[in-house]
Amino acid sequence: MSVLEATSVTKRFGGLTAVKDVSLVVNEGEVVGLIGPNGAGKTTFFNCLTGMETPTAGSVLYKGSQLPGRPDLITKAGVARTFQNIRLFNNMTALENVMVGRHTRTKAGVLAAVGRGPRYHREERESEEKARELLTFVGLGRVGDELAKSLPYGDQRRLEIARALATEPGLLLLDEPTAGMNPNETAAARDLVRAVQGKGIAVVLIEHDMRFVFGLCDRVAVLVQGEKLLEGSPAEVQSDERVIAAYLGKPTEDTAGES
Amino acid sequence: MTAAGSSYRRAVGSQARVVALAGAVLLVVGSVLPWARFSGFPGKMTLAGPGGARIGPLLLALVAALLLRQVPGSARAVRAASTFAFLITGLTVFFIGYSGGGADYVNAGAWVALAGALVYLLGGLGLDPSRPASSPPRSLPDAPWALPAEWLLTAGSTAVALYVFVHGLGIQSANVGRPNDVVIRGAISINALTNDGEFLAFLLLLIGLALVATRLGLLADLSAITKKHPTVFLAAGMIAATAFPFTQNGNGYALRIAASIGVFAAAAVGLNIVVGLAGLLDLGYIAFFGVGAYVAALVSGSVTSTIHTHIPFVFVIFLGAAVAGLFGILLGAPTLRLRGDYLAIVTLGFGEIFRITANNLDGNSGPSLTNGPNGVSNIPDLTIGSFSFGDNHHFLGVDLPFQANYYWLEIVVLVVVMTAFLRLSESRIGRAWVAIREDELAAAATGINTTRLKLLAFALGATLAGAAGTVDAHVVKVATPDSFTFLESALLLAAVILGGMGTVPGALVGATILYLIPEKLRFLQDLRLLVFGVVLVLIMRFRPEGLIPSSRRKREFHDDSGGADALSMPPGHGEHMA
Amino acid sequence: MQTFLQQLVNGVVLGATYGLVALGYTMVYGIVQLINFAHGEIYMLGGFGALFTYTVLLPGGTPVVLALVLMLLGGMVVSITAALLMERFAYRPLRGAPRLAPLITALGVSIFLQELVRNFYPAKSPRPFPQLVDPSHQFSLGASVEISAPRLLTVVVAVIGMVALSTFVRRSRTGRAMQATAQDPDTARLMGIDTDRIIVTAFVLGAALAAVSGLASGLQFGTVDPRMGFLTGVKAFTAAVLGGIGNISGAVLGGFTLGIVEVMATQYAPDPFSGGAWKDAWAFVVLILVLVFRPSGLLGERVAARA
Amino acid sequence: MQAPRLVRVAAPLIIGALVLSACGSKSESGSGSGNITLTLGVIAPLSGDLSAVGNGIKNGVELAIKQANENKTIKGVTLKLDAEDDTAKAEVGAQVAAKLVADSSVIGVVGPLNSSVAKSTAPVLSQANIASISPSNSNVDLTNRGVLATGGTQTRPYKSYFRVCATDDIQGPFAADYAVKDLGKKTIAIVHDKKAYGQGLAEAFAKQAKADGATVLPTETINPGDKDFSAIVTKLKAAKPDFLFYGGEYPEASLLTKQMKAGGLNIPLMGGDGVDAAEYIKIAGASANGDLATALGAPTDSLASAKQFLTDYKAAAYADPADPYGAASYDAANAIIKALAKAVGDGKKSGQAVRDEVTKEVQDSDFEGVTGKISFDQFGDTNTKILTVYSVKDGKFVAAKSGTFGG
Repeated sequence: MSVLEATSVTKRFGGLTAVKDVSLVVNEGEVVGLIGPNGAGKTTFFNCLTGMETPTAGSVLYKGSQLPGRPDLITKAGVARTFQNIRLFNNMTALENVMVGRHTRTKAGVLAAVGRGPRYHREERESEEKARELLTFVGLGRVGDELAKSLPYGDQRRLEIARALATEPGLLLLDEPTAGMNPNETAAARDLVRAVQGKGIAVVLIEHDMRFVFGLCDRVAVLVQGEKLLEGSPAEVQSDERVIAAYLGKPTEDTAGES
Repeated sequence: MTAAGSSYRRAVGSQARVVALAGAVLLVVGSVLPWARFSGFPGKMTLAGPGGARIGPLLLALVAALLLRQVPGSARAVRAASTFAFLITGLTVFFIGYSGGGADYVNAGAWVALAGALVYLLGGLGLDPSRPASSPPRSLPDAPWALPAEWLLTAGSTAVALYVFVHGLGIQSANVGRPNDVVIRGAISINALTNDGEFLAFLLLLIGLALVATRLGLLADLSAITKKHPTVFLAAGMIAATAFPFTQNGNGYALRIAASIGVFAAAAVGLNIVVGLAGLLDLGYIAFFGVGAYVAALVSGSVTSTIHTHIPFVFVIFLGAAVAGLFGILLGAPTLRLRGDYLAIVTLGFGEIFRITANNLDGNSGPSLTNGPNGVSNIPDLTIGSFSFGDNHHFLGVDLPFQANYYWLEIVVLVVVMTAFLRLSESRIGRAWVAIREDELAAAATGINTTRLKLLAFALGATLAGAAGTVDAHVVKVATPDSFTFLESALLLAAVILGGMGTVPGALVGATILYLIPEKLRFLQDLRLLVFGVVLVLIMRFRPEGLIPSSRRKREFHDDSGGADALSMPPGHGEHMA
Repeated sequence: MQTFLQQLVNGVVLGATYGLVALGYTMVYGIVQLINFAHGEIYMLGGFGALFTYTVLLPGGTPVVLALVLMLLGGMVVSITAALLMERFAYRPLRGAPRLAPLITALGVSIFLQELVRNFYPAKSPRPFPQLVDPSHQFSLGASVEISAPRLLTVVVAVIGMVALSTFVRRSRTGRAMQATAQDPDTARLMGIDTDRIIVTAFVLGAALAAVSGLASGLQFGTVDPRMGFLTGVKAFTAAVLGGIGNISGAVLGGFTLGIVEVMATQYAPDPFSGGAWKDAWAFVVLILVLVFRPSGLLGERVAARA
Repeated sequence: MQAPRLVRVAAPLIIGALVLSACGSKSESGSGSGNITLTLGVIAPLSGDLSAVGNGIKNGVELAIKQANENKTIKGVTLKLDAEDDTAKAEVGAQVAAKLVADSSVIGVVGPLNSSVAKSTAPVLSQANIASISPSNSNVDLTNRGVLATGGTQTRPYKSYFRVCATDDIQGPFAADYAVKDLGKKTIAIVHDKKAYGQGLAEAFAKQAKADGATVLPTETINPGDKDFSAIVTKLKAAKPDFLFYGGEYPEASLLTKQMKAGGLNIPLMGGDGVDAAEYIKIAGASANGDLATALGAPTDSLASAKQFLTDYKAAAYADPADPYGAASYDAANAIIKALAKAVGDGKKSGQAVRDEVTKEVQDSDFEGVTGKISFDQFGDTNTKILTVYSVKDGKFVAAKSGTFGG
């Protein structure tokens, strides 16, 4: 069964067509890579999927039903994301960041928060436990009480993933999860994505590090100038001449450092 | 600091400690000798032994003892102590001379102390001012006595705070006697000026001691300890607040001021939800307060009300809160998607629209509702059941003027508002607000309905303001449009920012200071607003993060001074969401 | 119709002052994102500076035109000095501080300046201002629509000020540096622009225009008082936001719009919500409506994300 | 190692705090020469925009106290002044009123200036039964005079509140009679500043003017602090009035008359005592000629006592002028001083007894003050209802007619 079914998504800004007629299907438990040169419209496509931009045309189905048009509702429906330039709540602790992710999965309103009945305490305790679990899961178990902004870069990326996971998504969209990472961190990120996959969560990731993409993804789609050029297994994409011509044209290793 | 400063330090060099210690000893000696040659200066200035303003320099001189043992931060603490010791000594000597009528009236002790203070200051300035590496808060060792000691410290700190407040408040009303006493004062030499001089000395001593404590890390230690025992802290605070009227000997004025501070603080805490937590700049907050006040006034049974109804106050407080909240929603719903400063001007506009409307709904230039500029006056005293808030009481041998009733009511409202704030800020809702303040787009992507939550903050702030307003109407006894001007909104905002955004103690301290400064500057008469303006500028200059910043924000500002504030447009703050 | 045209003229005159003062708000805001609430006081100081120049410095019998020029210079000196001191000692130390801190500083400076003038400029009531331009001299604009000489002067100097400013910003090197700083201060700094100097320039230009406005106001009304800056300041800030804060033409357009709305509300708003008592409420209602439908003001651009 | 350090550092501070608390209390330092000191309070705006007017009130009272002390008007009592700044705000007014109540030596209060402030000070002062006499509150609500217009029965809301000035419902109609009957004006425009004073006065004027048969145009309003009244002038011009009554104060009135005349609407402006100020003419210049203002009492220069007051005031070299309420405040203070003298004569010297007695004696006041006869009716209003119309001639207010409304 497909988790995500994007059909003919198009996004135009004035005269510029950033995404043109892109379709993408993601199946349960799959990791799909989205590659393409800078400006190919990958992030815009992500934005269309998560409600940050309204697609000019096309439809997006999540587990068979139409996604709502607002970011918070989309997250609630089960699609979570991270950002290319990390967007954490800098002046909150790591734990609080993840707990914010629990927002859609918890209910306590103003009255409950002020009244603080047993149900509130239970929910709060569960939120915290869950958040701590997630921090441990991404390998940040010991930094829960530190401010997000004071974490090292790699940890910030993980924290963002933990926050996204806290929303209990069925599909996780990662926008360049290894940007700016050293080889060790990249390896850890790969393990993390695998672990996420292991939880039965489908992942779509935008990435420039080809080794990372081809080593990890079940399928890879190539976007060039807003259009989907090709989709297939890593091997197929790697060997496709059009891809090499339009995009790669140089050894894959060198692109790792791009951000 | 400056080049001159560092070259001075180099010149004084290692002698600084010795100089400072010598000055301190001289100052101690001076402070126990007589200072004035005439009676009448407050605080027994003529007797041997410290009293009144002399205690300040003495205490600050004792701080120099820190130099004997190297304690982290001691150099900076002594610098602060010596500075303030000099200021207080100088000021007091000036006031003695001024009120006595010349330098002849200043006794030897004062001159010795002044010389000592000067030497102390010169030594203090020569000390190395570099900031020690910050260490985590210290705590008491694991011992059986540690827990009771921590409780004692927690409760004691609130008691000291109450004492400081009472003492400070009492200084200027020194000529306020007990209502039924015969007041006989032959020589009226206790003129206003000496009282004000004493108050200034007291204020300087407070600031000096606070600086010393901060620089030694004592405040951080203390706050860490009190945080460990929130219940004890709260209980002590409650007892102190409740006990306050009993310390005033029937002085209605002090209670009236304290009640007003309470109203102001409650409104400030409410505004803190909007500005401090959710990051929405509201320049028209007083309007919601005004809505509450008008609602209460109109249904108070006042003869000047256009609605001849009397609703019991227990309901009115909710009614006022609800109506104010409704206005909050009405204004917020269409405008909350605006960017920070645009929202600020819209709220400013709304505040003005409210004032103008209240001023016009008098049947002449609009429908008849508010009595226009005359306002709703003759608001009767509150009664709850058979208890009238307008009656004086006598309890446990202490006169409790009727203002005490309102004071206690205000404490209840304040506690409710504070509880709401504290509990909300540590809840799912509060985290969502801070998330929105930090990064609205990311908050939305994390599943937060930003529009709804912003509206919630806005409406909730309005609701709390409305509740505070209903009480205020009965305290002031009249609701007029003049009380709800832009300046009032600005002052509330100033209270929040001055105290420290996003914290309850911050709002309390900010409200108290903003209320007491003009009150205590009365002796300046026409110059007091001028000085008030300067004080605002100075506080912001030296404590831009507020007097009691939340621990997060403080770190944030001092970590990297170039860093953007949470409210200074985080990335994507201006992006509109579909 | 005649009344309508006359009111339109009234609105334009009123709006000219708002617009001119709004330019100072918009420029400073555009560059440092600071709502300088004390800018209204700079306008007030301009008026007092001009008055002081006339009553104390100028010998009697100075030719009118010369007197006006010298008064303008006097006003500018006072305004600019105040703005420079304010920038240097109140705002500059707060750069990088939490953003709301300067707002409170601005409030403090505003109170301080008002009280300073009120207490130390002799005589504590509105101060009569010399009527160098005869207010009873009317220019007819056809069909018995009239404008008095000082009012016409207000509009003329306002227009000249606005045109001069926008030319400066668009054409001069410094002006372009200002635009660059407004767009992206960090990049501007990297490109070798001295942003401190640019900020000072913005304060100085704003103060100069405010002084022009202060003098014009003195001539028009025949009085200056320490409180005149506060109300005008709030209105001018409103005008700047209405037009799209940070946008120079927007400030001007916002000023005129606000002036005309106020005047028309006085005359034409439906009873009982008409008249002077309601005009400010209408002004703010229009502001709120404009912002609801155009969240960045009349000429404001969609503000780009600033990372 | 951590804890001892903490203790060591904290110890001196804690000991210090204890010492501080031990020494904090103060003792009275009276030498007791047998003379008791009682206090006369003033509540007025002493800072802010209205400080000049407020200081005029304070100075008037100070002068009265000085003379009483010099002349030993009250045997065995030295009077002192406690002037409190209400900043023209109701909120602050209630506070300083409580402050004065708490000081047991305060036996009476002069003030406040603003009616809105009085509405919050009067309840507090009345509760302690401290006599308060305002030199300037003209709002009808304060003595519940408003019900008279609707035929109701007047009751007194504040038992110890008095005032020595005429209320709006007397001053306004007096002005209206003059405009319609004496000047024969037919079409009258009304403008006010939408403040309690201005509106109250303007409404009372309009009502009487209609009763006198004049056509009264729909009321126009302006905002205090505004300077550009061209829109109002244009609007009024279309209706062609021959007279304008302005309810409000001189800063706006002077600009209004100037802009009106420059805008081609050449009719006289009339105002109440808020317009009766030298500044009005200074700002309005030649435009002020022919404008009118009413003020309480007979013309100042017609009374010898008033002349004496002005001379004394001048001799005291105060920074702020006696105008507009210095003389009335002087009278108010003297009413309290005379009452206190009687109370002290009856042996009442302290505590609540002296307050009660002073209030009672103030109620029975009957003497010639510098603004006219000082006596109060049972509601605390002055019995003196003499008013004077002044008109501007050659840059000066000149008395045109004195009288009382209805008389």
